[in-house]
Amino acid sequence: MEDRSQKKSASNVPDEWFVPLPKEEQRETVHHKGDSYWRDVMQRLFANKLATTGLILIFLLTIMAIIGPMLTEHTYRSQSILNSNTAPNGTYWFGTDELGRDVFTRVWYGARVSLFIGLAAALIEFIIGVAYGGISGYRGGKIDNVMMRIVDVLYGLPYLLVVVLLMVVMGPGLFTIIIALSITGWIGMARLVRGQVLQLKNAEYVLASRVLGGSNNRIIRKHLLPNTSGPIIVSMTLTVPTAIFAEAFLSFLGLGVQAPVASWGTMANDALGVIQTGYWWRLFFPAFFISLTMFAFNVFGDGLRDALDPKMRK
Amino acid sequence: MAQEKLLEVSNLKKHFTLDKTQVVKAVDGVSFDIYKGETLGLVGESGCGKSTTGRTIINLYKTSDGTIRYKGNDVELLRGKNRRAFYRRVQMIFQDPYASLNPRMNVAMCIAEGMDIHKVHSKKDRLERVYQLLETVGLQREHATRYPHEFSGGQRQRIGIARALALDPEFIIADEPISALDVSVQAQVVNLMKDLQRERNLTYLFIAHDLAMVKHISDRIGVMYLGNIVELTTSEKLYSDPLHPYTNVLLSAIPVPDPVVEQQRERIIVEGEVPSPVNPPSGCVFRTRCPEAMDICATVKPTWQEAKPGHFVSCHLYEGKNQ
Amino acid sequence: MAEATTKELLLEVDDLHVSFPTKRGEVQAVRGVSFSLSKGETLAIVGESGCGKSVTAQSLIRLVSTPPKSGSIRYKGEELTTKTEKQMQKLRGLEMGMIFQDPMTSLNPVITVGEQIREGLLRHHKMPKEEATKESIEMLRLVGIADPDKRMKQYPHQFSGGMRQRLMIAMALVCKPDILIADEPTTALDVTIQAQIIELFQEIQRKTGVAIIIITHDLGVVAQIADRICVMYAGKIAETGTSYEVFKEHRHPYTEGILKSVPRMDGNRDVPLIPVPGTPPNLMNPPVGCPFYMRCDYAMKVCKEVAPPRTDCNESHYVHCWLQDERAPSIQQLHS
Amino acid sequence: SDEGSDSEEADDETPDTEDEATGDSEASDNVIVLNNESEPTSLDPPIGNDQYSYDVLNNMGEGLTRLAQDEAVPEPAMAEDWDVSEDGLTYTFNLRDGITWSNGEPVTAQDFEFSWKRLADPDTASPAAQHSYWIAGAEAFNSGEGDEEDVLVTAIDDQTLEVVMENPTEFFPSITAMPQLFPTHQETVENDENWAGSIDTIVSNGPFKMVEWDHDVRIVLERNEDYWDAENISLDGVQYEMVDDPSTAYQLYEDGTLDIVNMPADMKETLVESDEAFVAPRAGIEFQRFNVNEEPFQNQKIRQAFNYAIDSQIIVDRIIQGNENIADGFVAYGFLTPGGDDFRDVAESHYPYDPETALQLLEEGMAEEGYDELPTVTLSYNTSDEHSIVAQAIQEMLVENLAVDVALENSEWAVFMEAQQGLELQYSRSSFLGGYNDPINFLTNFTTDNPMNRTDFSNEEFDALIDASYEEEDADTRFDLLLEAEALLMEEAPFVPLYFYNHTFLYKPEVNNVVRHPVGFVELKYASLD
Amino acid sequence: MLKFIGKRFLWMLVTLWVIITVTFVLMRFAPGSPLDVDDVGMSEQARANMMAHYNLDQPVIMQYFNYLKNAVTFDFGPSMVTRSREVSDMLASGFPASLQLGLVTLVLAVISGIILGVLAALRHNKMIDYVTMFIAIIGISIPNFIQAMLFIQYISTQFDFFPTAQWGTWRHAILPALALASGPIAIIARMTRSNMLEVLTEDYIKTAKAKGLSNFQIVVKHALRNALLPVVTILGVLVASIFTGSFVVERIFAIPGVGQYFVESITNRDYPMIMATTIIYSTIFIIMMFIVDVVYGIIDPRIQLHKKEE
Ligand SMILES: Nc1ncnc2c1ncn2[C@@H]1O[C@H](COP(=O)(O)OP(=O)(O)OP(=O)(O)O)[C@@H](O)[C@H]1O
Ligand SMILES: Nc1ncnc2c1ncn2[C@@H]1O[C@H](COP(=O)(O)OP(=O)(O)OP(=O)(O)O)[C@@H](O)[C@H]1O
Ligand SMILES: [Mg+2]
Ligand SMILES: [Mg+2]
Repeated sequence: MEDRSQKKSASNVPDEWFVPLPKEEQRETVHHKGDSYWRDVMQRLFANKLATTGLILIFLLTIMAIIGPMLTEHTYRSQSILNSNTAPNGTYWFGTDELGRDVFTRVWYGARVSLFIGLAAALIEFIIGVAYGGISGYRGGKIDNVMMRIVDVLYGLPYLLVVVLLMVVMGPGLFTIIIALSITGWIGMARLVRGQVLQLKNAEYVLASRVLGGSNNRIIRKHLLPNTSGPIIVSMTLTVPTAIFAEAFLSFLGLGVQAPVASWGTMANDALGVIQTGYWWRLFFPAFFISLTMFAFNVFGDGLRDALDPKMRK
Repeated sequence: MAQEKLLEVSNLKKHFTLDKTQVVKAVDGVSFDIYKGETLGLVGESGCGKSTTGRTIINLYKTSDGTIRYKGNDVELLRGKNRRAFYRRVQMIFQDPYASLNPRMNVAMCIAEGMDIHKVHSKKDRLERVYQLLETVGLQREHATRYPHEFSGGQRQRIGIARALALDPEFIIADEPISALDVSVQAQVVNLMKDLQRERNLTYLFIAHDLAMVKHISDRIGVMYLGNIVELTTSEKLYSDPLHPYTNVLLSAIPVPDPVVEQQRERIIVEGEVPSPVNPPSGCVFRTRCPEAMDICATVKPTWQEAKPGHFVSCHLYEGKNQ
Repeated sequence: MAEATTKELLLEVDDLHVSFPTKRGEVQAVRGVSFSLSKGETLAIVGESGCGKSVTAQSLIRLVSTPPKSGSIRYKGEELTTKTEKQMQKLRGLEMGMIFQDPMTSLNPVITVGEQIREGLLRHHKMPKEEATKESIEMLRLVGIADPDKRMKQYPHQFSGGMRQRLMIAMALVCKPDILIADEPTTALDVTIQAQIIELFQEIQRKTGVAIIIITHDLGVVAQIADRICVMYAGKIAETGTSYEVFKEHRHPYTEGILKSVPRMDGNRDVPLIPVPGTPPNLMNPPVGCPFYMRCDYAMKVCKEVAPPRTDCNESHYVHCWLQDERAPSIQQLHS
Repeated sequence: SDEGSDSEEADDETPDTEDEATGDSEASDNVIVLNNESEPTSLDPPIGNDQYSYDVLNNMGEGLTRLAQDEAVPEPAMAEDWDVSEDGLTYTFNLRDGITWSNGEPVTAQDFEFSWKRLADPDTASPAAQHSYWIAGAEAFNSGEGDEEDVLVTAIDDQTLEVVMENPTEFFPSITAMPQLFPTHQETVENDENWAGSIDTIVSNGPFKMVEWDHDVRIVLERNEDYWDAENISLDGVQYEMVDDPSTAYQLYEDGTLDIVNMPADMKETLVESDEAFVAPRAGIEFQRFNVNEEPFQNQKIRQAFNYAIDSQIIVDRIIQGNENIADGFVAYGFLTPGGDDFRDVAESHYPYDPETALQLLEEGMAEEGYDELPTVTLSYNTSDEHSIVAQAIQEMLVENLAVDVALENSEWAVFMEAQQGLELQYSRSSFLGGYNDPINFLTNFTTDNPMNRTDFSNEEFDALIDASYEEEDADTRFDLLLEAEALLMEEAPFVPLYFYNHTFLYKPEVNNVVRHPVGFVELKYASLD
Repeated sequence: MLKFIGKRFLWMLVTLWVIITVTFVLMRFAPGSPLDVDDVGMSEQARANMMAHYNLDQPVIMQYFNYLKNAVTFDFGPSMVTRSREVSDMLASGFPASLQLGLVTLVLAVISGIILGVLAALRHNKMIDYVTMFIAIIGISIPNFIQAMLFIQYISTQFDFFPTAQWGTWRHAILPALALASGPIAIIARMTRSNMLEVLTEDYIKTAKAKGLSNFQIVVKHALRNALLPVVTILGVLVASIFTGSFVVERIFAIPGVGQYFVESITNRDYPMIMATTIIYSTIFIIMMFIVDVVYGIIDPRIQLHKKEE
């Protein structure tokens, strides 16, 4: 098509155009500001609707955790035992629990604990796990062996016992929970990263960086980890809900936040009986918000994964 | 050429173990020196160990035997600051351009990596320098924000070249730096390399297959075969007066960019299978395919000798002839 | 060579356009490429690096991530652009073999090379495993890999660059395709092995009548093997003709440019090579006129404004260049 | 060691028979299926010492006496009758004729002598050893100070057992109904220390004998035809399932697998009223301990204030929901005075819910101690849903009624226990389950050195009353002493009693006469199925 | 390779020794004692007798050597809680159930996890991708014990096919395995998806396509293997926990597995049992880690842990 139209136009071109072109007109210069890699990633991330939704959800959940408990006249601990187990209604938007406390207020109060724990756990997993696994995998050989055996020991120890002792030494509280989660929480990530690094460390681009004089640290940070971001992100997004439940489990050992302070995990655990009694709202709301959080982190994580992968077209 | 020796490679061996019984003798005892400011070309059959030699020199592989000295220092013993300095001064262009680019870094990051590592340019200059390098190798500024997978083979190779040039090294190991480039760009790059050499007294180890190009760029050329250097001399002598039978084979196989000539062309066709580096032939490694093989070739490994002044060869045909 | 054109047409590519959408705009990698290929013929595509050769080649078997924007590809009279993925799978490998440019990343790092070579046979020819293995070993031997039976069990990272390239060749040849698309199949090979491979191509061509599309920068190789040559520049075809015509009677300044940049064996080392000056245009935003005008010694105003039409020199040779217009100032013949 | 290998083989076989067993149990209609919740700790009488063991053992074995079907009074069992000496110190039991072990050998007085001495033997390391201390010389033997020969239980002949008491222990016949004091077959025990761990070695003498033991799954007993009273047993057998989770057990009850099940806590609200509910007092109490030497609970008025401020009724009604009696004293319901009245009904009622009195007492107490503000109070409990909710409810009551905001602190059982035993807890939840059929069982808990005290409470007057009660031969006087002791204890208030336990079960309508007394363990001898 | 295995074996022993030593220390420092299983009024004397019976009155160092000796001979004596049964018997009789349940769970988790993950990656950002994510979210954000209870309440009561609880036929295994597997399925699916997405953009996938391979072949042979490494890593950890049983799910379904011992031994401070379960768990775990390392080399020949770096 084009060819033919050009053929036609060939006869239409003015004759005076058949003169040599002055040299300087030949160069056309385009200037382009090189943008940074991260701006790139951000652009790709925000172009992804679902990921943005995730981010907004995380934001909203955080906001609600802050202001949610103030939206009702109930406090997280005020009881009205005669109104126990009432279904959601005008005064109790999410119903009440067995002590007649307002589930709505407690859910948002619990969000503070649970979101904090979830995020903190993911962060710890990221910081310790990634660094440990990265070093172990990249250094390889003896260092890897020793580092991995240390991990084996940590994993082999009876966790419950460790936690009980921790509880005795430190006493209950958020900080203790974080420590308890940190003892083994990062190990999965460390192993994951190590595996990936073992696979990638002999890639040509890693060698290329070595030839440029790149330190081990740099190679791990700039070459190996970005190419492991997929598993890292997935693992972190899965950590958030896991940590939320781990907190509930630790509360069982007396480590967690103390009643009557709620967390999503403990609320869900306390409400197990409702499967039989039918007071569904007591289980449903905490479970729903855990799922929602998980959803938000997952779609956000997926979007981030895609954004970090330049080969992902869209 | 009584110049400062920049690199001394002596009796370098690099063996890869496959399993208990099999060892690939990728490089099996090569020795050569590279002088400051010269270009040493390395040619040879595919798989004969050229890349391995280059990679071992730059310490990507541990040597199995032998030593490599750069400015008199054993490369393998470099640590800390010296090591960093070494990698600032010595660069490598990788044979596989795509695999050697991190898929998650854009071109600007790839090229600027060396500068970041050695902190040689400020943030602002850095980008300017990247643009400059891109244009030097015939790419465009706009390419700076693209990712490796968005380029053609030749473009990737040029990114690799730009990366190696970024640090103003004094010695570059170029492993087939121009094979994927079109002839015009090849010419540009080779001219650039030569200009740089002239201006900054750069030294190259130039591994390539395009013998015309190798000849054009190299001062001296080494011919490798199955882990050994079989001949080493200046490029003129190699082409005008090749000694080793393998060199002859090689030269006769060069295709000519002229269909008419190619129609009537005669080549020395080497017979026989390519031997494997796992169990190389006894004696002279080339003897299984050598048109002039003698009995002695099967039993005795030829020595590395200066058959004519400045012309080294390892072949029984010239054994003892230089006296 | 002339009879090649009269032979049965295998492949017709007409006005192929391929672009890649990127953040900053569309990279128009292929912008209207047309050519045809007959049985038993060898077509060489040469051109500036980045001009769209690989994209064109990969589009033929629909392996580019973005489908062609327009144009048609007809194989044995059937339109390929509208075929389903299933139908294409039957074609790929069996009828159209492809050798990719980058051998390291194109080989699966975790599968033995033997398996990678023989799986095409297993898929298309449904032969027993031992037989496929035997044939693969034979193929490896043909491409000059020593110890092929042992090498079969090794992994790509244990091969040298050139050997990997030969693995790719073996992989493409083993199913005996009707069309072989070879994207720079010999760049990493030394001249002896290269000669051997070209010999192999020609022999297979003699035996099976395979049509070959070879993309290469080595004009020596082109001279050796090509029946016809396409010179591409910036996503378009600059000149097409028989091997003789392109080498000896080329009409396009770019063709002349690349021929001039080749170093000569007998050349003086101190005389610099003569590359085509300047850089190719930005394909994101290609010039409306002739893409080469910026670097052309003979550029005219018209070159900048209007894309040059196709000029047929004879039935096998055509050029896209305004110099062919009778209004153009007659310049010295390009080739001596 | 031969026997050891036998038992291993038997273990290997169990999985094969599993399916058949399931089929069998469903086929036979005259077998009652109940939930034992968990694998018995041990079916060796002196070792087991918990409900999981003794609920089974009680029906497999038999002591000299057995609690009667209607009331928790001892009836002759292995013993046909017994005599008590004038001073109430010497008991002579006459064994029945023809009583046998499940291995066919006769049950003899020597077996009892052996078993009881074994209970007291420090090498046995029985956690229940104190139940032998009634016997003269047993405590000394148990503590390593005395000898076995000095334990005054003697088999006069095969059928006559003479026991000399440390004190006149008028309720000793009902003690002998306890599984801890069941006889064991001497030879079997001596042969294999772990004889009670496997069906191959276990030997019993009760109404039912074991036919299947699939560890952690079920125990199946069948009627022991050789039992002296076999003709009065209506069931063909008993099957104990081990389903730990209460709601799963409930589902199994619903689908007909189980005939008897504990009411799941969450569902008591509705189930308690159902036709299938079995609700009866159980000798146990839920209460809270103060550490009486830790501020602010060194002050009696403050302790009393807490007692008044807590509304146990609402806890029972809204949380526990098993129709429990609120605790207005420490001794639970179910203990009869010599007059046949319930001890609880005779005793004073203490601390009705009275926020005003509570507040007043608190202020007085604080004034006494010179507090402007009450030192922080932490209520500790071992983790469980129920404890947590009760604690939270009480927390709010204290805020509301006393304006005291106690902190809550939960911990895992073992940690909690050690802290409580170590008197580290200021204010903690607690419970007590009666073991034998006398109020003294409850009241001794607060004598000065009793390990169950755990409040640091020590009151000479109280200790003296308890001691006097031990030595008192006259039943009526003894009960007066006990009543007085309880009143004193309650006045001192080292704890807050909350409520007395109930048995809360569901029985399928066809289940009859499954007996559960306030003390003791489930009794199936009289049970039948329609 | 043999040398590698030998060396790893020695390391395993060292690791085990460290684990049991630290466990011993932890055990002795943790408050509470095995003798307080229940709040029965035990006399001081009875308590002292029990301490003596279990040698708990000996010097700690003696106890430690005793303990090491038991560990080496795998003879732990009777449990301190279930006092008439040997620890080894208890574990041996519980293991088959846990093993069976574990196997079913594992197979279920691996197969469905990988399939879901692959499908999601192939249909990136399409319906099935979202469905997979939904399944994963449910699997992870509803803990397995809640799932187990829901299954009992709403599935086994509705369908006679599924027994309410307890153990025996293969039908007994389905619901508990499902409850146990849903978490791992989620993890595996998400991990597989993420890696598949990456691998599918690689050049060698293009090569495979150029050979005319079917989508199935491409996915299974070329893509999956490259994507599987992280999944294998995770599996290593999962297997150990799956085979040693899940306490809660076993409890809810009244399955006579070993899961209870792993948890209750600790809450009961049942020292011999803690030791035995720790040894079993860490042995399985260590072996799994070893297997994972070996599998790395099989999946990706470039990873050669048994060879010196080159
Ligand atoms: N995925 C992509 N995204 C954006 N641009 C691309 C992509 N792939 C290729 N290109 C661009 O398309 C153009 C043509 O690429 P192609 O690979 O066909 O070049 P080529 O002719 O094969 O060059 P060479 O000889 O260097 O291999 C190049 O300019 C390249 O930058
Ligand atoms: N990691 C490795 N493991 C085992 N063998 C290897 C490895 N790397 C290279 N080899 C073998 O070593 C020999 C030399 O390889 P090398 O890459 O040095 O060849 P080359 O001269 O660069 O060839 P080309 O020109 O084809 O790139 C080849 O036989 C190759 O198979
Ligand atoms: Mg090479
Ligand atoms: Mg290309």
